[in-house]
Amino acid sequence: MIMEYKLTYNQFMQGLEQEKLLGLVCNGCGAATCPPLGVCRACGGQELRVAEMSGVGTLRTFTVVRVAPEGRTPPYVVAMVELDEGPWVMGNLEGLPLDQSNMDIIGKKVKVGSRRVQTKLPVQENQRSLTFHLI
Amino acid sequence: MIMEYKLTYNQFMQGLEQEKLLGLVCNGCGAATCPPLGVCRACGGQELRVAEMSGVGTLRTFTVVRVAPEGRTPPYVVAMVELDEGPWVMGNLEGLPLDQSNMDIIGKKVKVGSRRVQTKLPVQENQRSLTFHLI
Amino acid sequence: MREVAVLGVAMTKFGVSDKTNLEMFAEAGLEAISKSSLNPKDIQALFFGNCLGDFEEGQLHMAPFAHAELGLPTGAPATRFESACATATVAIRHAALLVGAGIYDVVLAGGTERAAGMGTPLATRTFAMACQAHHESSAGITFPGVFAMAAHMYAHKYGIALSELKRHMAEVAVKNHYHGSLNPKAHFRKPITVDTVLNSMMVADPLQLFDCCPFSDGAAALVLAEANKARELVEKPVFIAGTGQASAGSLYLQRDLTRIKAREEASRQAFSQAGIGPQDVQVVELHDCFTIAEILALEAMGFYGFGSAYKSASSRETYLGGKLVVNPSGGLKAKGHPIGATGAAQVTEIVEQLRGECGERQVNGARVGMVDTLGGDFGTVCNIILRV
Amino acid sequence: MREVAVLGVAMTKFGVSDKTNLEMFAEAGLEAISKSSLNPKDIQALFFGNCLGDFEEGQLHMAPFAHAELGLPTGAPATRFESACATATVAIRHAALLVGAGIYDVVLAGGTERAAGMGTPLATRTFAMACQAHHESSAGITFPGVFAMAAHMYAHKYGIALSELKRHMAEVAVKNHYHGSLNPKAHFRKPITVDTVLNSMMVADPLQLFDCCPFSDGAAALVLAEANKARELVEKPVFIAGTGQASAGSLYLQRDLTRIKAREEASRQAFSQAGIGPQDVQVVELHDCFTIAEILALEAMGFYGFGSAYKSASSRETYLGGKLVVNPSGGLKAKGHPIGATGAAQVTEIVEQLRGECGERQVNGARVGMVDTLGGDFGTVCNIILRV
Ligand SMILES: [Zn+2]
Ligand SMILES: [Zn+2]
Repeated sequence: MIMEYKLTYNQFMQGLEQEKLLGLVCNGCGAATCPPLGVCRACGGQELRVAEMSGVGTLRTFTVVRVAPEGRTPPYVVAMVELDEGPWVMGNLEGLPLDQSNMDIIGKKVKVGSRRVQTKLPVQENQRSLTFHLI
Repeated sequence: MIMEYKLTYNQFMQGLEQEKLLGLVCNGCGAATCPPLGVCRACGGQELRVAEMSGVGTLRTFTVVRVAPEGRTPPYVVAMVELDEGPWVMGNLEGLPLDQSNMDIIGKKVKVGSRRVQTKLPVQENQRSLTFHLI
Repeated sequence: MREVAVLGVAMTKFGVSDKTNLEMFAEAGLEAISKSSLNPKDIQALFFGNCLGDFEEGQLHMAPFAHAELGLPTGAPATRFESACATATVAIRHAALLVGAGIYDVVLAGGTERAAGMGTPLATRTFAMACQAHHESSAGITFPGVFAMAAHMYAHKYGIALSELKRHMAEVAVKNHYHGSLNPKAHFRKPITVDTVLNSMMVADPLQLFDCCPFSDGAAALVLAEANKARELVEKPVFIAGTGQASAGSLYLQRDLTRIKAREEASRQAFSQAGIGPQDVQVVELHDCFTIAEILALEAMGFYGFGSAYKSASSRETYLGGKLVVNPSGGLKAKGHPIGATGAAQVTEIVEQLRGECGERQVNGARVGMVDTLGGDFGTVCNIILRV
Repeated sequence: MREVAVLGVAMTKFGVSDKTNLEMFAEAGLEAISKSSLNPKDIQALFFGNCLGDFEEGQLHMAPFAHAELGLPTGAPATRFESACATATVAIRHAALLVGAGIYDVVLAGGTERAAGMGTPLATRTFAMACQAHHESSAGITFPGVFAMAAHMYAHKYGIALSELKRHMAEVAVKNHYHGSLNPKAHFRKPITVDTVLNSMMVADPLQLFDCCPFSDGAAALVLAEANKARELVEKPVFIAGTGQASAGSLYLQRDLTRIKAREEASRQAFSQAGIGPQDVQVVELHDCFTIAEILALEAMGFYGFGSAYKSASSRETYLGGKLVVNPSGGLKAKGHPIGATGAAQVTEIVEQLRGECGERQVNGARVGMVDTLGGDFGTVCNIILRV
């Protein structure tokens, strides 16, 4: 009866350090959940197994943050990507000049990676955030 | 119908800078409220006038803080004093060796003053806290 | 359930204040109680909203201190609610539910926030804490950034040139600043033009400074009571016809940011409870934290079809005198956005509109009004429908 | 009002965890739902407690994210409550009121906190934010300091030598550590002696380290439902017989720190609603954040006369097997105190006691149990009386 969280944040971070984008696949409906949750994002099922995502997806939207939170240095691009397995993830688009970070990038394929969180504020040990590079 | 706060925190702080302990006196029941509130602490009345407290009172309880919040340097004494006008106030007992800061000080008369808040953390401009000295 | 009415309503001037959260709330709360022909001793519970008192002033657990500022009875519990920008609306909804249920007869609800006092870098950081911390705030997303991503998605999804969408978005700001110019309590009282918006600094592409609401200080509060008691106490009670509240997870789960599912559900609940539809509403105070946000709200609540509300301000349909007046107070955009107080100020505006007390910005013939408040990155939406 | 029952209850192990607030809450919440023979889709609202997520993890507005972790429906609103250490109890009380009122039939309530993760200096600072910021936290008061001042006042008021009071206070710690040694979920499971307490480091005179509860990580959750529905779903529903909640201002207004007025009022409400008195209660989980706190609570709730409860543990009256068993879980002192989860863990213990599921620490013949949680420096007290 005791529930055990299947893929914790710390395990997800360890995956990123090893260049693996981990998620959960539902034994019930087959949907992938990434980043992880307590249940399947699609059907709410609790029979989940850890699986590595392909790390490839499609850029769905973005912004260029020019006024940043305390502890961050703007400008930088935040984007949302739909992974080929279905889940959406948020991260930073890198490697593209800002003046090319415009509506044209919506729909482009990207490769997902990660980097240490870019902040001067204290954060959790091992905290990483996702990065996207146009393929 | 518009309510205006009678003695704001900033005005209370300005009073302390000028070595005045300001409070409110109720036109209804005569009770003094210090530090200030929106209403009389005794009867809830809203007809209040600003008045200077005598700054003399009786020590009612205390502690020696030896594990301090981030940004503060222990040990120091925190005490509660009943002003001669009736209100209780919290502040720091100063000028007494720690080994004499024991049960014997309960019931002793004190003079109330103030000092800049003792912290390394960012605080509001002009923030002061009360001090007590045994008379 | 018993019928519930709003009695006295009050708000401080929104803007930059040198008063504390408690002082601002005391002013609004005492005024609301006094306008209800009541004394603080008559209040049976306090439903209190505040988001970031711990960062603003080092104050957690603010509700009991607010309770003491007003001299409320010990037996009248003070409870803090926090639902990001929807905080006060959620507090008011819970107040209305418990008065309706007969747990309390007369209560005070509202909120306070000192957002301007934090300054832009800290305020930007702490507001972004309402995004999912581990997987989204970690990428440096900001609140303007969330709505900026929604705007890009809107332009892409509906095939609207970004420059055209931005012009229509700017018209939303122009409208709300015009409305705000008629509101003595508004943070900004200066009318602006489309050029003001399009020439302002870029905050998060495509949102410019004048697409964004300000960080404001302020408080607002109102008294709720069982309807019969309300009729005894005040001349024009305003009745709560329906409420709704719904929730959604982080953006990575919401996916289509042009469709705010929690709002579609919350407004459906509120309309269903009120037994009316969007066509029956004459005035709405909705969550225009950014210009695109007003457009998304109008669609999710059913006032416009999806992909069509972007012209609502340019067509002047949502102006004072239009067929549905949107944000006659100036909205978050011009009236200001002290996040923990915002919902209570929205209810204050609708109540005063339904009572015909709004002077220059009065919506003629308003009989049904609606409040819409969104918390965080679309995680909470709370709606309240009011009627005379 | 309809009768309300508790169905499944669950808590994580309390202590030091490497899981996030959301992960801990997901574990407790899913277990509570599963033990109720329900699915997350059946839950109609989430009453969620958390105090300091913004400092712990940079997470404000945590309720909707908790909602998403569990896969709750969009139409089931998630609302965050914050009443300092009484947070979860206040959330549960509001859940019970709204189920009783017929607004919802089945809801989830609980809380989570990651207090240990902050480390002592930050945790000490952020906990002290629950004191009045402008006039009291500014003097550097801490939570141990608040209760230390109460202990000094107690000794002075009742003419008890401080050394004698301290020995009796230490007996409270010894009892609760003994109880905790029987609880597999407790933060501390080692019995201690009076000497352990009296030889530990001084935290705030006269409170030593073992007079103080720890900073803990943990979560707890429970399902509440209308009583008939509960009877269909679980074998042994436990019923809510009464609740109470009351508020007080800062210490400068409370003055006599040996008399916790908000508790006297809240427990009076709860007893009155339940139609019983202190003599009818066999087991209580009360707010022993410090040893003196258990003594003050026993007096304010009417279990002991004022000035007489300090001998309650030394006399063994409050031990397992005593006439009123106090904190059989180990209390905040030994079970641990993840502040936003504490009240839900207290209810969890009472429910399991009333069901006879507590094994070695079972209170024989328990039919009525009581929960008592204090928030901040006596600003909020919330009581819940449960019965089989
Ligand atoms: Zn599934
Ligand atoms: Zn008076």
